[in-house]
Amino acid sequence: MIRVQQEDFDVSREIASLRAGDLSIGGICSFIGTVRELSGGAAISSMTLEHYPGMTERALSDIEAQACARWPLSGCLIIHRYGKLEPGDQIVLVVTASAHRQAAFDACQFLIDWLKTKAPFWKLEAGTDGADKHWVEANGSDTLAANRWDDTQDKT
Amino acid sequence: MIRVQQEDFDVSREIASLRAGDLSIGGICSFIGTVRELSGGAAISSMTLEHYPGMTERALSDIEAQACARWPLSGCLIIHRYGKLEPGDQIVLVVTASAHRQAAFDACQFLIDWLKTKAPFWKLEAGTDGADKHWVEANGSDTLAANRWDDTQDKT
Amino acid sequence: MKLVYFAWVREKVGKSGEDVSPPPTVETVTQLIDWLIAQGDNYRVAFGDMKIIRVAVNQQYVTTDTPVQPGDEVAFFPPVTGG
Amino acid sequence: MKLVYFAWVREKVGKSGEDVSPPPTVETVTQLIDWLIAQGDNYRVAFGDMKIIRVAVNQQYVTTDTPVQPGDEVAFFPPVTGG
Repeated sequence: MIRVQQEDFDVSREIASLRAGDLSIGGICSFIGTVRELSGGAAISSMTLEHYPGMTERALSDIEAQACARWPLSGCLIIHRYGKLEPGDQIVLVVTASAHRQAAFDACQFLIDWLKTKAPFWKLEAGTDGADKHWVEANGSDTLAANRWDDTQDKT
Repeated sequence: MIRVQQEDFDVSREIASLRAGDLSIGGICSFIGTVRELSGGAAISSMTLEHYPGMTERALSDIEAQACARWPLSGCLIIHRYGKLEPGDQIVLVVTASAHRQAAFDACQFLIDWLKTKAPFWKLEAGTDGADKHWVEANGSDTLAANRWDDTQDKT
Repeated sequence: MKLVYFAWVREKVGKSGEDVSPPPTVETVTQLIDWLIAQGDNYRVAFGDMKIIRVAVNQQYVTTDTPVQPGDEVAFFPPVTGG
Repeated sequence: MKLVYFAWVREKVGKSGEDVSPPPTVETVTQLIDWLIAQGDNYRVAFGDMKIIRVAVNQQYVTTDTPVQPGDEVAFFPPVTGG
């Protein structure tokens, strides 16, 4: 399940809805990405997330299907927010549920690594004086993290 | 922070309390272990978790300190329940928060692998007829999962 | 053909999207970019360094030798920074 | 010396713990187990397969050649199954 939204989310509620009484689940892994107050050493007052409506939903659905094909998941959820966010705000949620914890962990990491390098979102940060705005540059270490999933067909 | 308790927990509330306004956090990884209705192919009606009061708290505090020494964590929480649980119930929660997501993921997996093989808890399962009770046997794959952390001083 | 721009590509081009009708000789993404650059300095600035431009045709990532045709939605944007 | 038992070790011994005063010749965990086995069949059954018994002295995991002394808390239990 994927959602692209401006609204905040509640991880407990999302996990409860994802589990939905499925008693075969033994482990649920989740990752929440949050806005840090420092970016490259400079304080930020806010961040605005732009995305590509249409392609975002399509790309997120595709990667979710890939994760479900690669690991034995009972449930999978990706929520990515867009719009204006402030330090401390939640940006993204990935939840994976499985009978086996290693599958849940691996799929969750795979999805967040992918989101960082392929999901069509762009962050515009505003400095604390409000005037200085700049686009966040892509991070080489994120590309390396994503690439590790290309080498292995199965990490379970 | 560690807690050993009979009561259930709410992951959103625990994450909010762990973050406590720390704006250096960029990622929060959590793992929830739940009671499955099938154990080794047989349906269970309940599971009773026994533990070693005193040693449990000491061992959990020690491993939390190890995780904090090994990875740059802004926060770490382990909650392990004991007593009688039913299929679908939450057993254990591990939450790790860090500026960097890989540290959060690695520390979370390290802690759950450790809990599975070293925390002094024992599961007594009751079958669906209520009469057949048996102690869960330790799982060789859990030991392998835990051992991988001995080979590497640093997986970040 | 529908073009869409995101992030600083959008800012440099000066619009979020447009409908264009390039001549039939424009058959690939590279040829489309060359044709755009000839249309004005805003495009020249936006597409100045193709190493940091990503392209999607009909909402799928593509390389610059990919064919384009009337009716396609072609998107240009910087490396993504979500998650 | 305080002994504590958990899970099926507790069930086989028939109690969750006890205070014992073994003779001074009992200096290690192994010697303590041998002494217990001589005290009754319940201990013989509980400690029948030492490969599946874990030992903690004063709430720390130890090997069976570890010394024990009066005042220690010695725990015997099966491989753990938490998490």
